[in-house]
Amino acid sequence: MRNILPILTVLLVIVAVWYAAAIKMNAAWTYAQANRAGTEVTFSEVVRDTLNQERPVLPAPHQVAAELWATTAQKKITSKRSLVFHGWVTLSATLLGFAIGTTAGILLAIGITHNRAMELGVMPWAIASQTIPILAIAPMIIVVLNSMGISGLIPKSIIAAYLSFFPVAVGMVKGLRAPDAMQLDLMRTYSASDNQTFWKLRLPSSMPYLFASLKVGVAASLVGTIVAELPSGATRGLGARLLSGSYYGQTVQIWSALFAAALLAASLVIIVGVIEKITLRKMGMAA
Amino acid sequence: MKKPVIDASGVDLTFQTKDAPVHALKDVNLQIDKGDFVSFIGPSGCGKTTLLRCIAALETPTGGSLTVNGLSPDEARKARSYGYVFQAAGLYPWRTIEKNIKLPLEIMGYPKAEMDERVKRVLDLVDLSGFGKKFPWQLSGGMQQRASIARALAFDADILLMDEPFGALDEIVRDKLNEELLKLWDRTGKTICFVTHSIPEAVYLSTKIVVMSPRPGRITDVIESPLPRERPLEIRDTPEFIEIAHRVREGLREGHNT
Amino acid sequence: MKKPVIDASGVDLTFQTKDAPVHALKDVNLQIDKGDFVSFIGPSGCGKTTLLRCIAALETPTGGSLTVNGLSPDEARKARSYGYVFQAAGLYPWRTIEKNIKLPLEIMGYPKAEMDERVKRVLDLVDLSGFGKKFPWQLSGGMQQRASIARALAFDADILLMDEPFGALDEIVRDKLNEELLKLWDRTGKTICFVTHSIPEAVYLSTKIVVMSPRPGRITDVIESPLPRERPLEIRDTPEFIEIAHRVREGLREGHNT
Amino acid sequence: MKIAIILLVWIGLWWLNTRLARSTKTAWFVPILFGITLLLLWELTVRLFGVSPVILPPPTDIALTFASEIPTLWEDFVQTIIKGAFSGYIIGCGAAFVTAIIIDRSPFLQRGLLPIGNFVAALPIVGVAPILVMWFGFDWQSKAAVVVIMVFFPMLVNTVAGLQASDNMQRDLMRTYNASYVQTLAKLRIPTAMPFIFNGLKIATTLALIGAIVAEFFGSPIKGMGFRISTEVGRLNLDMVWAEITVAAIAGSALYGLVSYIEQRVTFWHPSQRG
Amino acid sequence: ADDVTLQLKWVTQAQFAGYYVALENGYYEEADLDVEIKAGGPDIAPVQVLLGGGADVMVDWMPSALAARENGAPIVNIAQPFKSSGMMLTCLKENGVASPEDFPGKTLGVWFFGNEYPFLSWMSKLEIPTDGGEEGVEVLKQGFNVDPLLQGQAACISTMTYNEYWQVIDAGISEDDLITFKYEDEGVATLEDGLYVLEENLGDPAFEDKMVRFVAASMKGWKWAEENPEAAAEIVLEYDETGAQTLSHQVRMMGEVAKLTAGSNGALDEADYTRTVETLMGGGSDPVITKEPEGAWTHAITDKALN
Ligand SMILES: Nc1ncnc2c1ncn2[C@@H]1O[C@H](COP(=O)(O)OP(=O)(O)OP(=O)(O)O)[C@@H](O)[C@H]1O
Ligand SMILES: Nc1ncnc2c1ncn2[C@@H]1O[C@H](COP(=O)(O)OP(=O)(O)OP(=O)(O)O)[C@@H](O)[C@H]1O
Ligand SMILES: Cc1ncc(C[n+]2csc(CCO)c2C)c(N)n1
Ligand SMILES: [Mg+2]
Ligand SMILES: [Mg+2]
Repeated sequence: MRNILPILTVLLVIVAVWYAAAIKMNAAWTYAQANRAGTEVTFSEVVRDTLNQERPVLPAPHQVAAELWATTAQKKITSKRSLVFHGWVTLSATLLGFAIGTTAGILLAIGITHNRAMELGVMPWAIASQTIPILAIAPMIIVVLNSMGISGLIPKSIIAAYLSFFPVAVGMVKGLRAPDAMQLDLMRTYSASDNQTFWKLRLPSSMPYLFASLKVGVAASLVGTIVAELPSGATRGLGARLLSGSYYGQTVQIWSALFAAALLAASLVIIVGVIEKITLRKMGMAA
Repeated sequence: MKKPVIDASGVDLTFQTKDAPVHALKDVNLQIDKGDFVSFIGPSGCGKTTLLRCIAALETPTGGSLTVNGLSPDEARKARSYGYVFQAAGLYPWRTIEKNIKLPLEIMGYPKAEMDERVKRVLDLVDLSGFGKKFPWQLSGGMQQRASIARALAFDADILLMDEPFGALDEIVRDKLNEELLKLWDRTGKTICFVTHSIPEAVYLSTKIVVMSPRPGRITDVIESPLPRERPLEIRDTPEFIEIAHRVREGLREGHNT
Repeated sequence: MKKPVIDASGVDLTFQTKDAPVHALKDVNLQIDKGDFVSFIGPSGCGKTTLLRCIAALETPTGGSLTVNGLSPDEARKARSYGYVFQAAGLYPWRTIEKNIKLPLEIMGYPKAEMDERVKRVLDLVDLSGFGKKFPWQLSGGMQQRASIARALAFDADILLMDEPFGALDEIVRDKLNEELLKLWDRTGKTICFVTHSIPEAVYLSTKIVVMSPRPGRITDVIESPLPRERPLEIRDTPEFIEIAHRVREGLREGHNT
Repeated sequence: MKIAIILLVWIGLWWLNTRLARSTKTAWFVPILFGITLLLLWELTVRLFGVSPVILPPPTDIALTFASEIPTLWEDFVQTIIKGAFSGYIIGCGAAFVTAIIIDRSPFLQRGLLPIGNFVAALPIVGVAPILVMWFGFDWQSKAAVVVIMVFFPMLVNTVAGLQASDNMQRDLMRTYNASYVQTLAKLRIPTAMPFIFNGLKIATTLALIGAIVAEFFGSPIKGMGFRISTEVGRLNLDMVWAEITVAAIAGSALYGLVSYIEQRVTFWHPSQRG
Repeated sequence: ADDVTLQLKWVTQAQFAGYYVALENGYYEEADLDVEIKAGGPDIAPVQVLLGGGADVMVDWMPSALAARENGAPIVNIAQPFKSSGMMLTCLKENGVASPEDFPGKTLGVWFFGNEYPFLSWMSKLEIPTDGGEEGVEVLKQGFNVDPLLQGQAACISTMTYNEYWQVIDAGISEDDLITFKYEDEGVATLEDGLYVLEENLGDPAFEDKMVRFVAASMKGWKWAEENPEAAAEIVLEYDETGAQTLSHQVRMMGEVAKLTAGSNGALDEADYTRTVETLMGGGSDPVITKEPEGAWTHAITDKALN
């Protein structure tokens, strides 16, 4: 809780800078308009206008807040204009993708720690796979999956999974290799099987690493879903909302969708953090 | 004549490293009988740990022969003949003390009831009853070390390998644990191999003291202790004790100078 | 009467932790004169390290008064009066041994030529000439520890604070370093505060042995050693030595039982 | 039948790879063979099942296009990677490093900035990109700006963590020498921060590439890898699209490799680098 | 009922009102069709979806359809609800563009992703190079909206009469400040929204029959939409899942779209087709298509559907 004050202070500064930037960036338009209309504007008129434009270059914080409020609290959550509705669409694909990505990442990590050919062969390609611009291939993936008769939630989830499997795999490989030589030797003196070593030593000691990468993974998964929502016929979800805001130059709508997405990401990370705390405490690893 | 429990002859071990090979053990010959308490002493890096690891089949000698109970070390390991206590306690931090001690029992598939019974017994033995539900980091270093000994005692290994188990403890605690260890050895008749840096500790505990010297690690002296099995702490002030200690010190010093 | 170098009276230190406050030092009174060699001995957790850290201004006592050379510890620190040797060698792994030893000299702004000269001298002193260009991890534990001592000796601090510097070494190496340390102390006339777990080591080295007991940490006994400054290793077999050792052991045991 | 052939090829090459992995002499070939396996399976699948080249072109086509379009690929590479990604990477990582050093002295700022930093880092880049294109124009500057935003926070978080990585004893040692803040920073904290900093730099390499390419989807001059990809998808020249993706993957892996190599040289002392 | 999947070229808006009206008013149902409409998006290539089997029929512009056909994607125009082109270049007068002669040296915003062909043809007809320089124009790949014009990053941008143009107006710029160049007026118009299917499917009488019914129902939808712009806009809004569209914008869009569909009964006018092909082939050194397409359209469907 001692973090509240610093965070508030920083937030306050950000909001102040934001307002200043909004005035500065939107002023050009106000002046240009006045110019076209052939009128003079005073500074206070400029300020009032820049903070309330319909299509600002940078919307003012209160505009974004009002839009957020209007599209969450004041709309039925089943309405297409409700951010809760779109958030839920995005969230469900994110969670499914996260589940797929985590499973794949863990399995890959297990494979890598148990099979040298996999370690040598797969790892460089896994790294290369992450340098491919996902936004470029997302539409193709969706088309290919569509042609295989898969549509709806799953193509989005697969792209989400593609982005989240990597951090999970990397963290998990580190985690499964975390036991030191002595801990492993202990298992050998018991003549423990590979299986026993895995369940009783490698898996528990990988937990802190796993959770650290799950936090990265869940955020990546959300990004993946949003990316996948951009071209996928841009229908529902926060990504579609971002894009449609973008077609019509609705900056306020873009920013509010953006904030909704960031809030969603932050909540997901916090939830993973809470699960981490509980698990590690149960395991006696959170001192 | 009865067969030795551990029989090393001409054991040699060279580690292949990136730069130069390290000759860690050279022509090690040693017989250890059932019920012996053998201490290994020698300067840092002389191969004490390596030798213990060879016995436990954690390393494979590159030469010579080594048998344990007439089997190869690896077969003996598969027969679960070893209890190994490492220099650091090495408890698993995510398990309570109780569950740490249960670990080998789970792996070896003991029935539930017997597990509980054994855990209780060894916790008593190392004076840790009441701490079973604590996590390792809630205990002091000395208590952790005792828990790790309890873990090695929980199952019926007839050979106990201990690598500087008391290195991190202060003298008083160490004395107490030394006494306890002797009692335990007396009661169970286990064969114990014990690595230490402390001359008095080696002399106080052992029936046989193996002095080693480095580069390459080899045995320079094996001293059979004439001390009785029953050893009060005060025995350390007797002339016999001092004499053996002197001989060990001389052996060690020689090793240092070569 | 000459003023003591370190003068503690009624020093008290309580750590505020999340659960309960830890009373680490209670009413510590101690005078250390210039040129004293003072050993601190006591069970784990009794506050030895804490006391040393207070002297070096790494902790601030919560009560009592503590002066060093008549100054506050922090002023003394700013006057660069301390050489501190930690229990672990604590060398910076990205610097060679030579550069590690140079570190305090760089910070204190010694001229280049003098730096080189001093590095050479202290490397010689701790018997590490020829290892200057190696990185810490390429040296054995004992060598690292010696390098860390060399680092503390490279500049002209008149107070040397050593926290279990030889804890990780084997007896022979330890003996040798003990001898060297005594010689160095004799030659330089530095004031040395030395924490150890080993009774013989404390007795062998010190002019004054401070016995501490835990919870809350306090001084239970201060033993002035009658041994001469000149101490061959054999002094450890003399009756005076054994007697002092006995007194220390008794003091320690008492601490353990309370 | 077709599936059986593909499976057979796969199992065969996998078996070979497992054999190769056993010996250190042949180990270097394992990742290459793995890649060849993937490409072979891809080629086989496309050819055997007659997948339309408009959906997924076979690797051989991609290779041919790659070879014949090198001037275009090079022009796009310069525009996107060198101008956009690289400058953004340098500015972003540099700014993050400087910021880390500044807030390092203030626990207050750290406690305030880092959670917010994590929040901002969670902002989906795709949402920020159109805004930055609006702000910084069409050319590479807006791409660099996107990259700056993408790499800034991961780098900041890592550097801050790194600056705190020196242990108490190491810092106490500096105190006993009465070392100044700058001395402690230069001689202790930045060296100990290096492994963390490189971790951040490595994460940032892949982010930089993705950011620069993605930002081009939201407006660009008529060159650049992102431009080419989106345009050629529209023209159904999928082989060109995959050629660009190949360039991205090669550039990304190379950059990653380069950073790893420098990391090895700089943090040679760290246990993770000593093997 | 027979299933039909329609892939649109762009997001749900009044540009596609006919299909949504046909769906909402049950014309498809009456024709015993079960129609699914898939919205498009900026990176969805409808041809790819069609070839991948994700749709039976698509809405596309003829230039990109013909280019795809030349690229080996065998697609055929079966109906052409849009008679005239709505594409134009919109410039701010203050940027000093009064006629195409003023283009050289200016920056122009152009849509890519297969929509650039009409522009490229026009420029090559004007003999203006498109790679910057004194003589040529600087081309920007325009994003999703009209910002480049408002922000002063381009002198002119591409707009549709029914959509982006009005966004410029909505942003507060009066029509007097703007100057527009319609492709129709410049003589470089190409056919826009048409219905395309895979050539191989046309051989299948069942499929052909399905398309006949589909085109008939769709045209019924279009004609209804032309007559009831407000109701049609409301239907479109109903189907917009993003919830981002506004009624007033869609009503206005419907009004403009109606002008483009007005002259068409759904059958492709051969003259329009020929003009489009000529425009695309006339592209100087770098024509969009290099040879006269064959079999790129058919009246088979519309002949049956409309009689
Ligand atoms: N895995 C290994 N690879 C290479 N060299 C090794 C390895 N393990 C040990 N060594 C080397 O073998 C020698 C013997 O090491 P060992 O650990 O057995 O010594 P030790 O007697 O136990 O020393 P200490 O008292 O310090 O524990 C040392 O020189 C050491 O550096
Ligand atoms: N920073 C701290 N915060 C809270 N408690 C502390 C802190 N430092 C030390 N303590 C506690 O103060 C007491 C004294 O610790 P100190 O390290 O001085 O013991 P010591 O005598 O050096 O023990 P050892 O022989 O194990 O090194 C211990 O109970 C320890 O847990
Ligand atoms: C990235 C992008 N690509 C193409 C178009 C062009 N486009 C396709 S359908 C249609 C009618 C919409 O109003 C238009 C203009 C665009 N706008 N944005
Ligand atoms: Mg050892
Ligand atoms: Mg201490």
